[in-house]
Amino acid sequence: MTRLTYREALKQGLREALQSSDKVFLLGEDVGRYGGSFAVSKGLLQEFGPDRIMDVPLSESGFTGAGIGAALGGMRPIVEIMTVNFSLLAMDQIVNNAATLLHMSGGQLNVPLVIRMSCGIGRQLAAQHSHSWEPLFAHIPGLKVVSAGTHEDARKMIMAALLDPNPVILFEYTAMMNLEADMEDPLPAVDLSKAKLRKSGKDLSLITYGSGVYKCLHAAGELAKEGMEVEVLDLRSLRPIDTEAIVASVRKTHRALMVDDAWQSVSISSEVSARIMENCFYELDAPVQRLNGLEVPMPYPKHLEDAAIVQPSQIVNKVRQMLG
Amino acid sequence: MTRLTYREALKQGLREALQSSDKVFLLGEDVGRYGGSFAVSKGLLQEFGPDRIMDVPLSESGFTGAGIGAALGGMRPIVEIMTVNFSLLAMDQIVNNAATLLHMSGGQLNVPLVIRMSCGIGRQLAAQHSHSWEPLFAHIPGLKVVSAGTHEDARKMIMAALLDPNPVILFEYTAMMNLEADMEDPLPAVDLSKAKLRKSGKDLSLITYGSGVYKCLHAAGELAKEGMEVEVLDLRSLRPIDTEAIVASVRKTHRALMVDDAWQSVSISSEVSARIMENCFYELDAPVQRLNGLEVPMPYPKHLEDAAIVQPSQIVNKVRQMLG
Amino acid sequence: MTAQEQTMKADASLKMKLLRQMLLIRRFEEKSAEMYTKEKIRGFLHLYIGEEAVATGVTAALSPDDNVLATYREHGQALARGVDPGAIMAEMYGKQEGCSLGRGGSMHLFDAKTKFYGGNAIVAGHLPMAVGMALADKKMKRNQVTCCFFGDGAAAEGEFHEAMNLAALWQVPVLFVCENNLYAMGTALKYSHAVTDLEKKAPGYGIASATVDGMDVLAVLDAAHKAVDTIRTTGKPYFLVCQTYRFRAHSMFDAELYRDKNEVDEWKERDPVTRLEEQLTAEVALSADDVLKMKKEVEQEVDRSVDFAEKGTWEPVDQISRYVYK
Amino acid sequence: MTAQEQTMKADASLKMKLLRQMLLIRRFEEKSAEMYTKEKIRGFLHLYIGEEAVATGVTAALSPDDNVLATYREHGQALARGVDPGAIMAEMYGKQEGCSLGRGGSMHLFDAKTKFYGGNAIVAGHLPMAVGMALADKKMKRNQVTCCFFGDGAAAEGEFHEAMNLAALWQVPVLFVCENNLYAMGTALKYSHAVTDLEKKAPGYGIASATVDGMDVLAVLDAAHKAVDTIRTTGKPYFLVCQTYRFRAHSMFDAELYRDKNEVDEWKERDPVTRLEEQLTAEVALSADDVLKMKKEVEQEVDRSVDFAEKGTWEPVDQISRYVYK
Ligand SMILES: Cc1ncc(C[n+]2csc(CCOP(=O)(O)OP(=O)(O)O)c2C)c(N)n1
Ligand SMILES: Cc1ncc(C[n+]2csc(CCOP(=O)(O)OP(=O)(O)O)c2C)c(N)n1
Ligand SMILES: [Mg+2]
Ligand SMILES: [Mg+2]
Repeated sequence: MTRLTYREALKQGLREALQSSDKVFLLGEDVGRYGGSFAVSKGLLQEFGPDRIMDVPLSESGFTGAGIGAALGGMRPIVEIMTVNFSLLAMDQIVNNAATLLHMSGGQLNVPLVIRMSCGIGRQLAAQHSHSWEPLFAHIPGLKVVSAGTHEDARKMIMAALLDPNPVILFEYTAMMNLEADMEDPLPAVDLSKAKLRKSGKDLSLITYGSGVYKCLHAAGELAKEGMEVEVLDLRSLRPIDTEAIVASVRKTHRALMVDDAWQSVSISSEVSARIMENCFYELDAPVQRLNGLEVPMPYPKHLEDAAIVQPSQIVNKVRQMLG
Repeated sequence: MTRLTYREALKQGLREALQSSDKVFLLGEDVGRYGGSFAVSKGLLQEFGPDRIMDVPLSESGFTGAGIGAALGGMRPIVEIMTVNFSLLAMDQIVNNAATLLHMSGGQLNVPLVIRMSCGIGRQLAAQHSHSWEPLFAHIPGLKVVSAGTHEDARKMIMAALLDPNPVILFEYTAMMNLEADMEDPLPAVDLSKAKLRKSGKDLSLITYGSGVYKCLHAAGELAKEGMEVEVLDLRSLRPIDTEAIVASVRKTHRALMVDDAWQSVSISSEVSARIMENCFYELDAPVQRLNGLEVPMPYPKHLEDAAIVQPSQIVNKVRQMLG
Repeated sequence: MTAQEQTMKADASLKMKLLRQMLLIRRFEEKSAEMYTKEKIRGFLHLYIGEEAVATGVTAALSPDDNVLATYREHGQALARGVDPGAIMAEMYGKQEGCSLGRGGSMHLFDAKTKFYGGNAIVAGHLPMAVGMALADKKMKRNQVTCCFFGDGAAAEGEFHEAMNLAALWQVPVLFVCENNLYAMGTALKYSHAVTDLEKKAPGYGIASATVDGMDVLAVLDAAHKAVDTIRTTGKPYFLVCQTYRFRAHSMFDAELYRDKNEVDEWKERDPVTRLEEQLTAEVALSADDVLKMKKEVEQEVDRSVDFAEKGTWEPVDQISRYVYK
Repeated sequence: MTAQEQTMKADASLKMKLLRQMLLIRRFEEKSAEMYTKEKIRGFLHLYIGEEAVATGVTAALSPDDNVLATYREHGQALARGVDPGAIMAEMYGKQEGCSLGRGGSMHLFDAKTKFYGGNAIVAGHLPMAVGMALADKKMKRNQVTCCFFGDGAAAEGEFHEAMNLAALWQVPVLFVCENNLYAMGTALKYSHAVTDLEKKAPGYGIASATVDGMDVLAVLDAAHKAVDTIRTTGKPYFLVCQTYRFRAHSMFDAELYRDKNEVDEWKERDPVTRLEEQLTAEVALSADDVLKMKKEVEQEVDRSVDFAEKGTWEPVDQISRYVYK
C-alpha cells in the first residue's frame, strides 16, 4: 500500500507510460519547464529530457493536430490540453480528424493518440475556467472517452489509453489533485471499456463518474448509517458507455439516481437515463432521477460555486426522498 | 398562399431581417459575391450592398468573434457559418464568449447575435461534411438553439432570433433546400421558445425536430392508412426544450418515439427520453424509444448514407412494433 | 496637435498623474497578493507588478469613448481605465458590489460605464471581439478606437492571425497592444515563437506597427499617442509591442522554475515606477515630501477599496440563474 | 547534385513524363466531370483543371518515402503521387475497390501504400497534421519530407499560423505548398488577405520561401527541387507559393458569379498543359504523332479507370460500423 495524492497518481501513470516505449512523448503547454499547470508533470522534463516532454506554444488546434500527425507517423504522443476549457479550440482536430480518419480512410489510418485534459469545477476559477465538458466528447463516434474518478484510475488509465489503437480522451479532475488515498502497489491494469462497481448495495443505484465518484461514496456512507444500502457505479468509460453494467445494477436495485457535475441538458446523465428507459423500464420501481450541476456559466464566489455543483448532502437528500 | 422552396423561405426570412433595421448585417464566407454556398443569400449583395452582406476570409473563429464584438458594439450581426461542419472552429467563441458574457459580467453585456448554420446529412458529402451537431450546442447554457424543420420556420425563425437579446443558434437543413411547400403570406411570427404540434394523434407521440419533421409527418401519413393515429411534435427549440409540450403530448398518447438524425449517445433524444422519465413515468404504457442516425462518421456512398440516417420506413416499422 | 506635440505637453503635471497611476496599480496589486494569502481572494490571481507602465501609458492616450479589452491579467488596465478600485477589490472578493456583480472575480472585470470589456481568460479569445467592436464603431461612424491588450503567448494562437487579418482587411480602428513580458506562463518567448521579434508579424498583414520600451511610461505614452493618432487619421489597425516583464509569478500557483532569479533581478532594476519617480525627483518637479504624500494617498485609496470589499454583500444564492438569459 | 543541376537534367524524357502526367490529370478530371453529370459521382467534386502543373511539378521533386497531404481538390495530387487511377475513380463511385474503400468519395482519397494522406475537407485542418508527421519523421530520424498542399483561402485560417509557427519552432521537414489560384470559392484573394503577396507571410515565422509561376511545370519542378533540397539539408520547413488558376468552377455547385469570363479566358491562354506540349514540339523532342499517341494512352488509362469503377462492388451495409474503432 502506498499513500498518494491524485496528482502523484497521475504522474506515476505518466511516468509508466513514458517508460514503456521511446515512442511515447508528452506535448502540451507548460508541461516541461513550468512543471505542468497543476504540477502533474513536474520533474518529468528532468527525467526524460526535452524531446520526450515538449513545451508547446499557445496553439491548441495546432499542437493537437500535430499530435494526430505524429500518431499517424508512428509515434505515440500524449497530448495534454492544459484544461478542458481550452479544448474547444482543438475540437475540430479532435472530431474531424482524430475521430474520423480511420473510418473515412476505409480502415487505413488509425490514430493512436491519448489526449489528457484537466477538467471540472471547484477552485473558484469562474465561468471560462470551470467546465465539465465530458458530454461534448462522449457524443463523438471514433473517440473513446474515459474519466478518472479515483486514484487507481488516475494511476492506471494513462497506460491503458496508450495501449488502445484509437484516440482516447482522458479526463482528470482539477479539484481532486491534492486528495490523498491509499493504493495497492503494484496496481493491476484497468480495462477502459468497463464500468466499475465502487460499492455494492441493494436499495438504489448511484450512477456517476469523475468528480461524482467520491461524492457518491461519501453520500453512500452517510446513507448506510441510516440503513440505506445504495450502490455506487462508476461509469469510467463515457464512450462507449457500459450499458450492461448499468442494467445489471438497476435490475438489482430497481431505482437509480444519476449524479454528475456537468450541465444536465444533453449530458451523460440524459444518456444513462434513456438507456435505463430502453433496457429495464419494467424493472424500475420509480423513475430514474438526475442530479447535475446548475445550468449556468460558473460564478466565481464560493457560495455560488457550491450552489452550482452537486454536493454530497444533496445526494443524501435526494436518495432519502427517493427511498422514503 | 405562396409556393416556395425551403431555400427561398430562408432567403425571404433573411431579407425581412435585413429590412427591419440598418443595424442588421450578414457576414460569412461567400455570402455575397458567390451568392451563398447553398444560394440562400443569392442576390442579397445586390439588394443591400457590401456593407450589409459581408464576405469574410476563411477564419471561423475570427469572424464569429467579430460578430460577437459587433453585437456588443450595438450592431445586429447575423453570422453565417457556412455549414455546421466548420462550427467547431468557432466553438470557443460561441461558448466561452457569446454564451457566457452576460452572466459573467453580472448582467452588463448581452450578446444579441444570430448564428445561422446549414446542417444535416443527405447529399453524400461524406464524413467531414455531414453532421447533425445540434446536441453539442443544446448543451450550452446562455445559448438559445432553434431548428427550422419546416418551411414556415425557415421563413420566420431568423426574424424571431433577431428580436431575441440573446445569442441564438439557428440550424437550417442542407438536404431540404430544394423542397417546395405552400405557405401563408403573410405568415404569423413564431415564438422561438415553443414546440409545435405538427399533427395530432392519440396513439403515440413522435417527437422530433429539424430534418426529422417531414420524415415523421410522412411516416404518420403512412401509419394513418393503417389506422394508427400518431402525433408529431416538432421541438423547434432545442435549448431551452419545451418540456411542457412534451409532457402534454405523452399524457395524451402514453407512448413516445424520439426521431432524429444525430448520433444517439448524448443527444437531444437522450434528453427528451430523460425528461419524459422524470415528468411522466407513470403515464407511460411502454418505454420511450429512440430512432437516431447510426453512430459512424458518415460514409460517402448513397446506400451507406441512407443506412446511416433515419428513414421514414424505419419510423413506420418502429411505430408498428411499438403499437403492435 | 501632433503626437509629438502632445507628448511635449506631457509636462510635470501629466507625469505626476502617470506616477500616481502606476503607484496605485503597484500598491493595489501588492494588496491583492496580501488578500490572496489571507484567502479573501481566491481562484486564479495574475499580478501586473512590473508591467504598470504599459497599461498606464497606453490608457492615457485613449479617450473615454474608446473601448478597452484586456486579458485575465487586467487589474492594471481596469484601474488605469478608471474602473473604481473598490469595485475591483469587491469583485475579487466575490461580493455583489463588484464591477461584475462578484460573478467574475480577478479574471473577469467588466465595467460597461467605463467601456471596459473584460477581463477575458481564454488566451487570444478577445482579439476577434475587439475587431468586431471596432467594426461596429466604423459602421456606426463613431470615431472611436478599440484598444486590445494581450500577451506574447497570445500571439501564437490562430485567433491572433485571424484577428489581425480581419482588422486589416476591414480597415477598422483597433489598437493591438502586445504586452511582451517574455513569458507565457513558464514558456519563454523563444519557445513560443519562431521569430521572437514580434513586430515582424505585422507586415504579413500590412499593419502599421512599433515596438516600445514597456518599462518607460513616457515612451509608452508617446508610442501610444502616435498609434492612436494614426488610427484616428487612417481608420486602420495598429500593432504596438511593449517590451516588459512581470516581476511576480505568473499566478499564485507558480514555483517559477522556468526563469533565473538573476534575470528577474536585472529587470527589477528597470522598475517603471522607480524610474519615473527618480526622473521627477531629478527634474525637481517632485520633492521627497510630494512622493510621500502621493504614496500615502494611494495607500489610502487601496485601503478604502479593501474596506469597500469587506463591507460588500454576497449575492443571494437564489439569484444564481439570473442573467443566464436576458 | 544541386537543384539547378537536377533541373538541367530535366531533359526531354523527364519533360515527356511531366506532360503525360498533366495530360492524365486533365483527362481524368474531364472524365470525372462527365461522370458527375451522369450521376455516377455524387457529393462535392472539385476539379483541378488548370492547376495541373503544381501537383505534377511538386510531386516530381519528392521521393516515394515522403508524405503527401492535400485538400478536397486532390485528384491531381493523388494521381501524380501514383495512386492508381482506377482506385481513385472507384472511390468517387463509392465502390469498395476505391482507395478509401468507397467511404470517402472525391474529397477523401487516402492511400497508405503511396503515403498519400488525404483528401482533407476541413480547410487548413491538415496543416497541423502535416507538422506532426514531420515531427514523427524527425524523432524517428527518417530523412523524409512531408509535403502539404493547401489553398490561398486556407492561409487565412488560424491553423495556418499555428502550423507555420510550430514547424519553424520545431525545425521539422515540411514543404508547405500554397496553391494560390486567386479564389477561395467565390472570395477573391484580396478579400481573403490584407496582404495578397502570400510569400510575405513567411518571414513572420522565419521560414524560407519562394513564389513560382504555377502555370509552368518546369518552373514548379525547379522551385520544388530547390525547396526539397533545402529541407533535406536543413531539416527546416519551407513555404512555396504557386501562382495558379482553376479554369473550372469551384465545385459542381457554382454559378461563378464572382469572376469575369475574360479573366478566366486570359488565364486559359496560359494553360500549363498546352504550354509544355508546345515547348516540347518546338524543341522537336515530340512529334505530332507522339502527342497523339500519348493522348490516346492517357485516354485509355482513364477509360480503364472508369471500367474498373463500373465493375466495382458496393460495400455491404452490414459493414458500415467496421472501422469506427480499430
Ligand atoms: C486558450 C488558452 N490556453 C491556455 C490558457 C492557460 N493560460 C493562461 S495564461 C497563459 C499564458 C499566456 O501568456 P501571455 O499571452 O504571454 O500573457 P501573460 O500571462 O504573460 O500576460 C496560459 C497558457 C488559457 N487561459 N487559454
Ligand atoms: C474550415 C472550412 N471552412 C469552410 C469550408 C468550405 N470551403 C470549402 S473549399 C473553400 C474554399 C477554399 O479555398 P482555397 O483554400 O483557396 O482552396 P481552393 O478551393 O481554391 O483550392 C471553402 C470556403 C471548409 N471546407 N472548411
Ligand atoms: Mg507573456
Ligand atoms: Mg484558392
